[in-house]
Amino acid sequence: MRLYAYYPGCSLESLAQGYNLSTIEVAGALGLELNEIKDWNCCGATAYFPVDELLAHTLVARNLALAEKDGMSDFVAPCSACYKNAYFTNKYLRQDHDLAEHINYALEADHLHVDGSLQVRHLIEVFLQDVGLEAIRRQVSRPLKGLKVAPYYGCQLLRPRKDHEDTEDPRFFEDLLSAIGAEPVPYASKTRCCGGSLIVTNRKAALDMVRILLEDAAAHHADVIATVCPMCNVNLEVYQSQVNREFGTEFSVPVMYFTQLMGVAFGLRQDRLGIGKEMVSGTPLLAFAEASK
Amino acid sequence: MTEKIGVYVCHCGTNIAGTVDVKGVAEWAAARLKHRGVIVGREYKFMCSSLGQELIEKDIKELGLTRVVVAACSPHLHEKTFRTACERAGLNPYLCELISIREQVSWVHTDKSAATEKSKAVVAGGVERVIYNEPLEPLMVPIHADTLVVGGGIAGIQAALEIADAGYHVCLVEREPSIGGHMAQFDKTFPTLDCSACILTPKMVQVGTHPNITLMTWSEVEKVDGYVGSFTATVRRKARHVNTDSCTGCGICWEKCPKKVVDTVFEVGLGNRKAIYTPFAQAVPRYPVIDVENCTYFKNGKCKACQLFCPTEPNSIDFDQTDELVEVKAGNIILATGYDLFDATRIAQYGYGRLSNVFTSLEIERMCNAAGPTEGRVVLRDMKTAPTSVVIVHCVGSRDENYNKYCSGICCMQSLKFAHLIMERTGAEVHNCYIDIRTPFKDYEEFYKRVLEEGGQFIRGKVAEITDVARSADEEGKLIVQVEDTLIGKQRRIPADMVILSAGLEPRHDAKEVGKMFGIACGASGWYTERHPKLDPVATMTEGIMIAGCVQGPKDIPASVAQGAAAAARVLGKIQQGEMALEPIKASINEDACSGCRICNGLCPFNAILFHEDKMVSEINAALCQGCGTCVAACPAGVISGTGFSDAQIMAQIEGLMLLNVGPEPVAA
Amino acid sequence: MTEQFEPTIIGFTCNWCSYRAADLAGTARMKYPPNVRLIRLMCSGRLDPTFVIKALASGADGVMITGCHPGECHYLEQNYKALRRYHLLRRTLQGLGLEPERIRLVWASAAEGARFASEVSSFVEEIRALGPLHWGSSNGTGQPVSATQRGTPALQEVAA
Amino acid sequence: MSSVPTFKDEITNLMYATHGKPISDCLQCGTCSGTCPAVEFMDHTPRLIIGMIGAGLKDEVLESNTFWSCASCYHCSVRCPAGIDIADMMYALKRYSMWKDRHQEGLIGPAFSQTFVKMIVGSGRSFEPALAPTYLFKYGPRGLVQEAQIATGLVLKGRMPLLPTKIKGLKGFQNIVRRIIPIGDPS
Repeated sequence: MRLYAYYPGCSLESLAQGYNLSTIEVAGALGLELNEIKDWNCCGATAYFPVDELLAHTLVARNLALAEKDGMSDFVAPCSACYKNAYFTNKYLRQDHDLAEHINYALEADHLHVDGSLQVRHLIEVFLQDVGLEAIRRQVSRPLKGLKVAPYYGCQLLRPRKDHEDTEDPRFFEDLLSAIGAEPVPYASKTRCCGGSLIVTNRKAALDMVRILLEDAAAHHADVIATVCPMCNVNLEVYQSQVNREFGTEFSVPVMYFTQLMGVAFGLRQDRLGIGKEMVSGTPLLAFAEASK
Repeated sequence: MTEKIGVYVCHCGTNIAGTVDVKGVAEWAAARLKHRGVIVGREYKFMCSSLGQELIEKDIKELGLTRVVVAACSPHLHEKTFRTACERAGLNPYLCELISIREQVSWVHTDKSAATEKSKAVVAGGVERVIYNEPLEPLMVPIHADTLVVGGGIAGIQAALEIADAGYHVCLVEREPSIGGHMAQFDKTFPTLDCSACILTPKMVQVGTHPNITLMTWSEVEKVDGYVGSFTATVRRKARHVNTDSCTGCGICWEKCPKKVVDTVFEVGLGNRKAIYTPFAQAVPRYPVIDVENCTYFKNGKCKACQLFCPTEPNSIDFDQTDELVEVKAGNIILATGYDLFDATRIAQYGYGRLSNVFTSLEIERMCNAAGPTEGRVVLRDMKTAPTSVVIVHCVGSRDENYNKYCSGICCMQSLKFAHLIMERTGAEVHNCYIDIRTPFKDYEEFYKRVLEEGGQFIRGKVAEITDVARSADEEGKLIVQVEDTLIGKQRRIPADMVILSAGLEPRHDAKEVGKMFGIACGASGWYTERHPKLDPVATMTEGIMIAGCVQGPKDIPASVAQGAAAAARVLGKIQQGEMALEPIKASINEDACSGCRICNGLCPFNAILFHEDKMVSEINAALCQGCGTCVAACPAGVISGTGFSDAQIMAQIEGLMLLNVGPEPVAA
Repeated sequence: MTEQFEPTIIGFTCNWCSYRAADLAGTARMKYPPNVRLIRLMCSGRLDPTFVIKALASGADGVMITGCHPGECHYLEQNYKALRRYHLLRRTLQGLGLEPERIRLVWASAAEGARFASEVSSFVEEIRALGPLHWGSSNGTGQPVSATQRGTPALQEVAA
Repeated sequence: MSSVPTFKDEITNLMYATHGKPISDCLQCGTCSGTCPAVEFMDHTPRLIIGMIGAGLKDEVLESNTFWSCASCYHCSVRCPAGIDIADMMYALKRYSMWKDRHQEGLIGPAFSQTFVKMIVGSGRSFEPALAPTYLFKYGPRGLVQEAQIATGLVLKGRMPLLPTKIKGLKGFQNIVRRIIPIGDPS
């Protein structure tokens, strides 16, 4: 049983509880032990960097340090923004001794130290790399036959480029969806930005960006959009009604976390996957999934 | 100290004297290095002038100098000058050292005294070193009169013809079934728009019929041994399954062959050929080849239609033919293996392979070609609808850190050519999206003007992405090209029926391995490295290996032809000499002391070190040795010596530079 | 405060790239400190590690090894051998109680006169900071002087 | 050689952590602008901003909303043919304008970021409601209503906590922060 330092991040405690619940359930079903980093702090998403780069890296580093202290070697985050922050702070800690020195000087104030020894990954990477499609397939008891799912990668999971991954037309999300019996719909906007934090700071822009995504997904007859990030989920789901108001559209596309879909396919209880908390109800399509099994 | 050393310090006008106390250095050398054998120290305004040289010659004759040190400019400038001067005076040229106190002292330092002190150290270094110089004789090697040309594109064809016409024998090796290269695929050639085939075919025919040219198509060089003057190449002649002695190239076999195959090479997937085929009508040679992967007979033992219908006597189809290896002897080799087209699928956001009406430049060339799959009609992927709006994307895979940093050079003109042809043939509206339009050569800019006048539209901006996701009615069912019009600073979404990716040129996928085989290196971008980027673009660092055409870097047709001819001229010069002198800067092994550990064997990139199993010692082939000295440095027994750069010389130079053997201050009279 | 320490540095150059880079720096009249004295080899691959030891033992305070960029070696790949020997040398120096920073490997193509000049300047400063290396000749014994004896700031810290 | 750093130098220096290419490598090709999903909402396209930085048009740049409209999706960064991390440059500009306290009137970004960081420093965790004041009132009455509706919706679904959470080791946490930015002594 492999151990992971689990960093849920703030939104999974509030806006994205569904993501948190389903993550824990599904990880459990796949035999991954996630132990939550004790007393972790907010990683700052995209809001620190405008203020102070060093502070941003340091606050991320605190979480890494806590994980390292617990003797962990793997760090996993379900939120793409948290993942991106953790990944790069961790990387720079190794690359840039100067930065590492500054950060550790600050961490000393709380008797912490960080070397950047962790392997930082996003939840979906862990599922694909450590569990693998085969093992995932074996867990599926209720394949989501005929369910048209639009895989939405978003930005931070892919960009900035971490290693050599395809930042334009990746396929791993599709593979995962096929593995649980769903039918991934091909649509060009899958890596296009949803507006992220602009939803607060530049509402008009963000809503327009969300609109374009919803349009593209709808145009390809997606029954549901699957996300890998709470930010994307909130923008696409919570603000769908506002998009409709703003542009006179009539979108009603359910948006779910990929872990929720996996959970359903694994035959786990929907309430334990946090399903039912959506603003755009996902129940009908799940009923459909039920029926079609 | 038996040596009699003369030290000559040059003023180079004020170039050196301006910063260095030249007189002081000369006197210092004469006085303080006397005990090292310096018997004369002179300074002169311009040592390289005839008077300066005579000064040295005179001293050699009258004072019987046995070593000469000249402190002046860089050896890359005047080493030869002074060495020849010594030679004229009867002193072996390699007993003269030119050391630089201009490029490396007076020009880079400002503090006069510091510069003077450094000059003294440099002179001392030269003196200590020259003591250990040995008289060397250049190595003469005979030049075999035959030439091997690898690659049958326009550059290789030109090179082969030049040499053959001059009366020397050439062996031309081509990987494909026919010569012609990329040029054979093109329709019109910029800027004159004359038909590619019309100007290329006659040259191809000449090659095919030339008495001095042995043509080996469907063949690849597998191994190269030897060195300048006497190379031996092993060529694999892949089985054609057609007997070229009896085959007349009548074409009945490929007419009758029932098996249609999508031609992914010559027709870049737009057209078909048969399982037995010649890539195109004007192919040279005319003999077809059987594509074993697709031939029905080779797959399930039945058919043999080609053999059945072959009219020749004896029958020319030979299913049992096998590859054969032939050895080719040559004095010189010209590499003209060309380029690969950038693989546009690598740029996912441009949608090539995903969006059906996105085409590559080569596909358009074939479409425009009257002999091509559409008889010259420019149409969409459905092979019938003509486009009404076309966008040409420049710099695809070029000038981009993510792909190739360099500019492919030809894409601008190629794109302008397409713009012209498409407007002419379809009347479609054509947009060019470019970063910079580069039309530097004869009549190129004029052609650009012409396309502008014909109504070609130009948007300065690199295309960000191509999508089929419409945002408005007029975008429905079209490809949308998203680009910033940087000149007006506005976003543009241009709806188009067809998008053409002007893909750049890349080094051949196997350039590195091939380079290794011929003993030449690739630069950072993968093109073969020429001996000098400006003054010697056809020779390589390996004597006897020339490069021509795109192997050296992206080029258009005129440039490739010119370089092909230049390489040929260089080779002819060598052949004419009959033999050539090699720099005697070589490594050699003292066989008596060699322990046969073979450490050096693996180090030599030129395979110049061979091991004698019988004597259990290694030996260096002087003609193959390029004199890098790596083996010298590596030999644990220290029995490999490098002439011109021996351990003794360098150790001595270090001591000199550190002023360890400077004599005492002479007591003033 | 007495006058600042002027280190002596021996530079090994490749005939095809870095030596030409040095020439180029000259023709372009770029300026760099006169502390470095160059030796021309045919290739950085010719660099016998004993040359470096010899230079340091003869009183040089630092050694600069220069060659063609990886992949651009005139002799195909010999500069990689130089690279390996460089790493080896650094370890050897450490073993001898010398700062490995006293040798520096620099890739400079024939076109990089500016790079050559700036590398020399920065190296001279680095060696100046390390202080003199009284090894071999100057203390007569030909033996390495112990770190504390040499008393470069860095090493004093270690000693303290 | 102590010359005053140009605006370009200042920004370049602020791009400290990205070990990327300097903005001086920019070809002005516009790939960034063509790629940017928010470009329609920017006063100047990203490419133009880079040009303006090069030209030293500090005031115009700081006055523009371009970098505050960047969603940091890094699409430009991965596509830039010159290898420049443009998104990071936008962050650098944000930092610069915060530092100089100069930005276009009526922007939410600056205040939002400030409050966000204050909030984190104060509790160690983010808490959406606490952020509301920084932007709510800029939305105007109509926006307010919509926002309220959404918020209630979330609360009803139990997705919006009513009380902020704090981390346990807050003191130590703040000691860490204190070593980087002045936030007053522990009270």
